[in-house]
Order: sequence, then C-alpha cells, then structure tokens
Amino acid sequence: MRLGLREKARAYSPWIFHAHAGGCNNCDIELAACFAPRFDLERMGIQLRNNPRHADIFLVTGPAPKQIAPMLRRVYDQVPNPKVAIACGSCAITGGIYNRDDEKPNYAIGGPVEKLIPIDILVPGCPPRPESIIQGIMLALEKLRHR
Amino acid sequence: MELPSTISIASIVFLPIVSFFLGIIYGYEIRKVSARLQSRRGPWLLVPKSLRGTLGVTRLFQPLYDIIKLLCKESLIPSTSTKGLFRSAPYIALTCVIVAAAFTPVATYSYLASFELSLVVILYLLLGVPFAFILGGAASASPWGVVGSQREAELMLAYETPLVIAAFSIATMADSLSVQKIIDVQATRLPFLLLNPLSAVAFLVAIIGKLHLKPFDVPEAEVEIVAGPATEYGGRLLAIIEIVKTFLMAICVGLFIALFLAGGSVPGYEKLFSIPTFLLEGLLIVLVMTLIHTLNPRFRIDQALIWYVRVPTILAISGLVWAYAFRHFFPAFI
Amino acid sequence: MGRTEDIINGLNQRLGTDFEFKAGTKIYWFYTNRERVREIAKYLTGEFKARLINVSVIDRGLNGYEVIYHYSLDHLDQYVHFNVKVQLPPEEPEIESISDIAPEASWSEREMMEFTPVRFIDHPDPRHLWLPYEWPNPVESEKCEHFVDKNGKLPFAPDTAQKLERSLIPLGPYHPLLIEGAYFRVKLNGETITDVDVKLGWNHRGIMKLFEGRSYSRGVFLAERVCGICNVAHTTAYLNAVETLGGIEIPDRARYIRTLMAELERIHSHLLWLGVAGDLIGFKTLFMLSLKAREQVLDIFESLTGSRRAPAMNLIGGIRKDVKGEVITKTNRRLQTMKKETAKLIEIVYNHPLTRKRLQGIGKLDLFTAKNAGAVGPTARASGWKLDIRQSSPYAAYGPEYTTWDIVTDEGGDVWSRAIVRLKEILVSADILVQCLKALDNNTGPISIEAADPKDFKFNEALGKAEAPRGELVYYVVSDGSNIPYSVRIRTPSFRNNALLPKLLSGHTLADAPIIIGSIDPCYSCTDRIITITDSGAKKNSNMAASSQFAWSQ
Amino acid sequence: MKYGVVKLTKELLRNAIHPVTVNYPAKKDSLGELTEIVDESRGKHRFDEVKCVGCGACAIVCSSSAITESDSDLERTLSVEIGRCIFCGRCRDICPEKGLELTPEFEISKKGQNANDCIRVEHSVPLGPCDKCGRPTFPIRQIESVKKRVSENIDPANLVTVNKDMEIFMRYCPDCRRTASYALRTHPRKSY
Repeated sequence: MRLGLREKARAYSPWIFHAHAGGCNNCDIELAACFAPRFDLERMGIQLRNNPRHADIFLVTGPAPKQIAPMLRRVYDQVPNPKVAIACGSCAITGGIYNRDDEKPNYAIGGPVEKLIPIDILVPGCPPRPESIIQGIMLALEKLRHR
Repeated sequence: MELPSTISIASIVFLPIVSFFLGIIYGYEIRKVSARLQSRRGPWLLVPKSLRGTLGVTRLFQPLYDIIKLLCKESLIPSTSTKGLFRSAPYIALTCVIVAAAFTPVATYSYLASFELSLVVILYLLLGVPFAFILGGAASASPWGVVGSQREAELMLAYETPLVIAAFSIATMADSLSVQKIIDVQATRLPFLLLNPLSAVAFLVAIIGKLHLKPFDVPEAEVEIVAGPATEYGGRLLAIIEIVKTFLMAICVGLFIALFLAGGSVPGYEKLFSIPTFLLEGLLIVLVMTLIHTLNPRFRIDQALIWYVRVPTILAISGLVWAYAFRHFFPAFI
Repeated sequence: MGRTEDIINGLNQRLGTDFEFKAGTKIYWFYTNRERVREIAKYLTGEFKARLINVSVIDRGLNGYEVIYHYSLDHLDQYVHFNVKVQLPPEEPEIESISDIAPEASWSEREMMEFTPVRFIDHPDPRHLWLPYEWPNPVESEKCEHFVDKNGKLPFAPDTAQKLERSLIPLGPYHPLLIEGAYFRVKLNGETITDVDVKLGWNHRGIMKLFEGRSYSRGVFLAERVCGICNVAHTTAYLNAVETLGGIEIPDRARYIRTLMAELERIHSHLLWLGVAGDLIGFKTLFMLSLKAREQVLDIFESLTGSRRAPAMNLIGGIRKDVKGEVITKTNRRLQTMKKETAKLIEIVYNHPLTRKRLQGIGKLDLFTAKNAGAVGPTARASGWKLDIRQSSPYAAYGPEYTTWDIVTDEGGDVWSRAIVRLKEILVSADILVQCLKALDNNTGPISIEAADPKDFKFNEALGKAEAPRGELVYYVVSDGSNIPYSVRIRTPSFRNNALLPKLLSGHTLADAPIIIGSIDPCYSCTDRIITITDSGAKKNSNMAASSQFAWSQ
Repeated sequence: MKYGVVKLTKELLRNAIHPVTVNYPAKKDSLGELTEIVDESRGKHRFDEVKCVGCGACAIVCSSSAITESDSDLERTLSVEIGRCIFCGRCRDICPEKGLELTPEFEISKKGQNANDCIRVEHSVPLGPCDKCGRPTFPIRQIESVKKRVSENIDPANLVTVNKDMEIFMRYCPDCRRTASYALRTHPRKSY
C-alpha cells in the first residue's frame, strides 16, 4: 500500500496524552512501564506528552468518575485532529469492578469512557500487560494513518 | 566587496536547508544516545523487518516526521489569547533562525559569514528566538505560558552573558568580528579550543541553556509548567516551533565549531576535507551535550541563575582576560 | 498494661454513668452519649497522646446513626485501640465536631457528613470532600441519578475558560505533576507560593458503597482495586478485619506469604516513587533506572502469582497459591539482582550533587506538626516519629516470633529525609523477604483454612490495620450476620498525609511544588478526599466556595 | 559528592552496552521472554470443551460479574466479558472440574467503538430437558458429574437407593420436582 508522506509521518510519530480518569493506578503504572527501559515505546518514535494540544493518541484509563467526566471531555476536545482515543483497562471499557452487581448505576461513576468520548481502540486487562498496551497502540497507529 | 555570484546566492539559499537536516540528525542523536544511556533502545535506526509495513525502514529522521505530522494537524487557537501575536510569534522566531542559518558556516562554507560583523549578526538573530517565545507564551494567556515566559526571560539573561562574552573573547583573539575570518585564523594555526579552553567551556554551557537541555530546561519543565511558552501551541504553530528548535540546534553547534574548532577545517588539508570533520565534530559536541542532559536533574530557576553567574560567567570573563593577555603577550600569533 | 488500665479507670471516674464499656482482647469499645464526646477526645488525645485514626458513621436505619471515634494507642502499647461509640437518634443526627481538639478528625468528619445525614456542628470547613461542591448534601442516591441527564450531559460541567488571575495558578485536574486528577489552586507571588487550596475527589468511585453490595470473599478483590500500587496492603487490612470478625487464625505459611507479597509491593512502590520523584525534579535518567530495577520486582511477582500487578493472592482464611520449590531459589536470585541495582541507585541519589540540591531543605515537617496533624508512614518516620503499624500492631508475619527487623527513621523532616527513609526501607524490606523465603523453604503446612460462615462470626465489628507503603491503613468492617458486610469504612494513609500538603507547600517556589507534593507519595486512588489547613483558611474557604466552577486552562 | 556523578556516568555507559528492551512488537514470540511466563499466568480465558460441565460456579464467584450464564432453548451459554474481567483468576481456582483456564495470551486489544466490540469468550453446553414439562433443566454433563461425585462420596450401603433416586430426580426441573415431590417420594412429610 502506497502512502503519502503525510499519512506516513502521522503513523511514524504519534504522541500520546495520558488522561487518568479515576481508576486504581495499575494501568497508569503499566503505561509508565511501556516508556521505561523494558518496553521502550520510543523505539517506534512514540512519546508521552503531558500536553493535550501536542497529542495524537488520547489514552484514557479509569472508569471516569462523575467529577472528572466533564474535564475528560474537555481535554479530549483540546486534542487537535486527527486523533485516536484508546480506552485502556477494563474499567475504562465497561466500568469493570466498579459496576454494581444489580446493574444500577454506581452513584460516583460517570463513565464508562465510551459514554463521554468516542473510543477507537479497546485494551482490556486489569491492568493490561504492557504488551497489550503496545498492541493497542499499534492498532491505533493503523487507525491514525487512515484518519 | 564584489557582487555575489550565482554560487554565492545558491549557498545562501541552500545553507539553511543543510542546517535544518543537520539539526534533524542532531535531534535524532540526542534521543538515541540518551535512550541508550538509560539502557533503552531509543528510536530504531533500522526498524525490524516484520514492522516495516507500519513503521517504515528507519527512524533516523524521527524529528522530521514529528514536524511533518505537526504541519498536517489542525492548530487550535485559544479564545483568550492575543491572537495576532500568538500566531506570529513562531514565524518571527523562524525568520530569525533562517537568516541566522544563512550566516552560520557549515564546514567553512558560507558566503554571508565573510561579512564584517557576521558574528554580531548571528548572536543578535539568535537573541530573537527566545524573545519570540516569550512573546508567544505571554500572548497565549495561559498561566503556564506566562510562567514559562517569565522563566525564559530570566534564563535568557543568565545564559546570554557568558555566550556573548565567550564569543567576543574569541573575536578579540582573532581580531575580527567576521566568522569567516575567525575560521581562517584558526585554519592556519591552532583551533581556539586549545588556545582558549575557558571560553569554550563557557560557550558550551551557554548553548546548553539556549537549547533548553537539562539541567537548564527550566522554561519547559514538563511537570511544573506543562510545556512553558509552547503550552497552548499545537498543530502547525507547534511545528514551526519545532523547526525553530531544530535550526537552533544546528546553528549553535555550527557556531561552536566555527569559533572553537576552525569550522571543521584541518590545517594542511583541502577545504573539501572539512565536511566529514565538521560532521564528526558536530556529532561529538552533541554527544557531550547529551551526556550532560542525561546525567543531571533540572535546576530550579533560582539555582540555575546563580549557577550561571557563578560558573560560566566567571569562566567567560576569565576567558576574555586570557584573550587580552594572549594578544598582549603573543601579538605575532594573530 | 498499666497505662491502658489508667485510661479505663480515668474514663470511668470522669464519665460515671454516661459510659459503658465492653472489653475486647486489646481493642476496647466504649458507649457514651454525645455530650461527652469532646471531653473524651480532650482526655485521650491530650493527656494520653492517643492518635485519632478515624471517625466512622454507621447508618443503622430506624435505630439512628452510630458515630465511632477510633483512637489508637498502639504506638505506645501494642495493639491497644479505643473505640468510642455514640448513638444518634435518626430525627436529629447532630453531634459537636471535635476537629478543633484533634485536627485529624477534620477530614474524617467532612467525609462522613458527605455520605450520611449526620451533621458535625461547628465544623470549620463543612464543604464537600470528595464529591463536587454542587452536589446536594447529604448525597442521596435517587437524587444523584438525575445528575446525568438523557443526553449524557453532566450538569455540573465547568464554565469555559475563565479568565484567571495571573497569580492564581491551577495545578490540575490534569497536570503532568500527578498522573491522577487532583486540583490545587496555588496563589503565587512571583514564583513563591503564598496560599494553596486543594480539591480532590476526582477519583472517587464509591467503593465503600460497593463493598456493601458484595459478599466478603468478593470484597477482597474490590479492596485490591482501591489502589493499584498498594493493593496487597489493602487486601491484607481488609482481611485482618474480616478474619478478626470471624475469629480466624490463618496458618503460618499464609502469614509468611502475605508478608512476602506485602514487602515485594513495598519495594515496588518505593522504587516507583523514586522514579516518579526523579521525574518530578526533571531527572529522567533516575526514572528510567528505577523503573528498570522495578521490573525485577514485577518479574518476581509474575513468577510467584502469574500476574505482574494485582497478585490476587489473599483470600479469606489464607492465600491462593503456595510458594515452594525451585521458585524460591529463583526469587532469591532475582532479589539479589534487585538489591544490587537498588544499592547502586541509592548511591547515585545520595551522592549526586544536584539531586541533593533539589531535595534538601524543602517541604520541612517537624516532629511536633507531624504528630499533631497525624502524619503516617514514611512521612512521619522522616520526621523522626517511630511509627510503624508492622511493629505497633503486628499482623501477618511481622511479629518478633516470625521476622526481625528495625524501623527506619530520619530526623531531617524534609523531602530529602523522606527519600532516604524510603530508600533505606527498600533494603529493610529485602531483608524481611529473605527471612520469609527462608522460612517458607524450611517449613511445610497448609496455606489456608476453611473460612467461617458469616452467620457464625464471633464479633460484629472489627478494625483491621496494615502498613501500606505510604503508611497506616485502616479498615473498619461491620457485620450483621448476613453474607455481605453491613458497612465498610476505609481510612487510607494518603488521606492523612494529603492534609499536610498546604502546610508543606506554602513559602516554597512553584518549581518545588511538584517534588513536595510527590514527597508524601500521594495516592489519590486510595484517598480521594480534600482539605485546607493554612493560616488564612477561613478567608480562602469563602473564596473557594464562591468559585466552585473550576477553570481548567491548558 | 561529585562521586555520584562519576558513578552515574559509569553506570550509564554500562547501560549503553546492554539495553534491556524486549523486541515485543517486532517478534511476537518474545512475550515475557525475560520472565518465563508461569503456567498460572492470567490472560484470556479458555473453556475446556470436554471438562467444562456448565455448572456456572465461575459466574457466581466472579468478582466483577464479568462471567454471565444465560439459558436459552436447551443450551446454556457461559460468556466471559473480557472488557469487564479483572483477571483475578478466581473462576479458574473455583472451577470444580478444572474446565476453565486462563491462558498466557495477552494480545487482546481490539479496534472498536464500545464495550460490545471487545472480545468475549463464550462456551455453550447442552441442557437436558425436563422429563415432565420439557423445559430446560440443568446441563447434561453437570448432572452426570454430580451423580459421579455423589456416588463416589456416599456411604456404599446407601449407594443403590441413592442411585435409583437420582435417576428420577435429576431429570426433573425444580418446578416439576416440587409439584411431583409426593410421587417422587421426596416430600419431607412423605416419610411421616
């Protein structure tokens, strides 16, 4: 498949913004591990940016408690197009263990994340292994190229 | 002065492009070397075969890809900013560095460098870059941008002093303010790195501050003030800032080589031979800067200021004194 | 024991008939009425230096509300706790606040005011702790469900970019300083911080409510997800409480394995802290090196439990999977590698002139303030307070009959001391690990026993404590004999240490703010509560309440 | 003091020669190459076609309610919602027949817009019809395994009677068993 320089560059240098939306931190430290020596994501030119304005991939962890939900949406809007959103961890996808058994909504949870922002990639796991996260990011690259 | 020939005009046009690509290679080197020092792999020089479909063959031009990607992104302009200034600030910086790049000799080649006062022009233009960043940061109306601009201004005062003093001590020794002349003086005799190491160290530390490498990345301190003046920039405007930074890297390194390492020329050899030497020296200087970058945490802004006054400024002044003493005792040398 | 008897006699004399006493083993429960609460608080915290570890409110339905003040004396006398209970009628659930006597109570009372209709009268700062300020008080579940309308829009969304005062810097909710959401409103004078206001709760997931809908055995996994970094400590504390309820004595082997997991986790947490602290002072290399050392710990976790994080080893009555055979020698070998790498890291941190320059002399916390404000864990130990739950109320295999080790303390009280305490604790933990592995290698036995049926639980309430990597962790579990806990109350270590932040921050520069905040190792997934304790508290509160819309500007 | 910087430089130069990075996305087989994945590692679920009897113990014990059992038309489906699972491994530990495994497979990320796009692991077992009303009762294999267990653990003296009883009771659905309890001689008052 021939790609233009623009699409290539997009897939070659994705910058990630990590939005923590509640959750227990396990996903966050596994994401940190992705940028640490063992699973160095910079091999692929991927950088962790702390500024949503610089990001291409918006990675969300956590079930999005009600208080942070509007902030999450707002930060997502600050990411310039084209962008891809990854829901990382079981609680970002469905709410995971923070769901109530009787299927009534948990009073504190405004998520799952799919309710608040459009999600493109799902990375299940609690916490997902760094390998899973890397695989998710590779899928995100494919998606980003065709945005 | 004779009229510029076609070749000279071509060199003026091509020099910034060459500088830009040099800056990209240096940028890659910083990333790769610091990654290796941290026992990571860093951006692949050769991407493994199974991933070439998605990731391309090499990551040597990683900073270039970043820039192209950013150029193709939309740029969001905050509603609270002073829009005109916010938009134009990166372009002001870009103009400054492109002109400065045309003046900076790459491997002794530069038509404009042979002008009298070309050193002053380069230093002056380089001063324009932090000024533009300060303007942009202040115009963005983000508290982080404002704090970043404030820090940038403070740091600029700190590093410009040793930078200028060190550059002028070299000019004193070479008895000229033309970069080309300084190179020629060194090419026939010894490089100034050996004759005036004090100034060389002061200059190197000053350009580390100018390039915002650790321990002097105070204006861009990520965990404190997000990205400093560049906080609100995104997309195309951020790409311009990245381009400026790339240029700045090449210019600073090129200037160091021109002032202290005879622009890469080796006495007794053809002028053409200076190209590989120039590249090698450039990569070496970046290596040293990367080592300092990885070895240190960030200074606090007040610590950085005090340190700059205490060490590089004193070094630069003693370099200047040394230069005068040298001129006085070995007038024949110059 | 003389001291404890003194207290009981003294309470009897002073309170006379207003006071009823039920003896436990070393955990005492008192019943009194609400007029006496302040007197007891003065008596216990003032004369006997008891620590108020938590204030819990249990909703007893038609029988009203039960307010329980948990005082701990275990730092003076092993295992001793005093729990003072007050019954409040449902129609008038009001009680006087004791936060002026014991400042530690302030946050706990606010938390309880949020979740129950109990009012603590004269509380200095009755704002919401965890929940948005806009929510009703108390929060009722039916009302809260209206908070997401049909379009999925949340009515408490903030205004679009407010024009901020230049000197008022918002740190968060999304700020690179902390991965987690936290909102510090910092008032600057130049670069110097003059005032701080904190709003937390961005991470509030309603876990205590979730506990009340799950069986005891499933609660273990919920406890594990309270915090991802100290998950073993959470499960251990929860199980300490549940096993006390049921009168379960877990076998020795299970004790050793629990200790093994807890100490591995402590090493992991401290290494992670070192990495994050390195990042906070801009030392990326330190971050990389400590995360590299951390991978060794994760490898041990993986080979022992099958997962890098969240080991899921603890179950009621024991543990899930035995540690035996060749995995012990392998673990020992990995431990040696890890120890070597950590020793190298310590040497680097200790001798690097710039790290010293950045860490020394900032965020000072003296012993008096630490004791008064109720600091716990490494934060307290760095101020010279020898406070460690592992020795003051030993659980799992921390008692002297199982392992021998010393508490690490430092006198400095600044960020540097906290770093040193944590780094030394890594080595102590490695020592405990070696002892545990040796014991596991030499002994055999069962790894778990049959858990008692909740119907046959010996007690109907119990306190479970554990020393998490960040400090003392308290679980209070109430049973009503059914399959699910009646109520669970959690007091996490960061809850206490976060209270110190405004104090630590003011007077320092903005550049030091990240490392000072980082130095207490705040864990908002554990905590998620708020506070303001600064000199200009009252004025600022009104200011903050008026502008409850958060501007977030990035 | 400066010694720290020298030490660090030495350490960094040593690091430069030995990067510890895995080749993960480049080589798929390098998953956990440094950590030797143990047999009890907790990844994606897999139901054993033969061993799983469909009793649903895993659904009861699941701490995040990720495993659900649904009966439809003589078929019981156990489905694991990977997007909700917390991988605690409780289902594997509790399974009486060892019919559920957690494999070391971690490549479970997927493209998708919502939770429904996430991977689900499903397994169906046939349900036996009630002899009386024809409605589905219990999984056939579960009935067998219960019979086997009972006959293994019971006092041999009662074995014949119990076996005979089980032949009848086990084929009725709970409702029919209740209504027919007199006929089946299971009503408690019958013995009076």
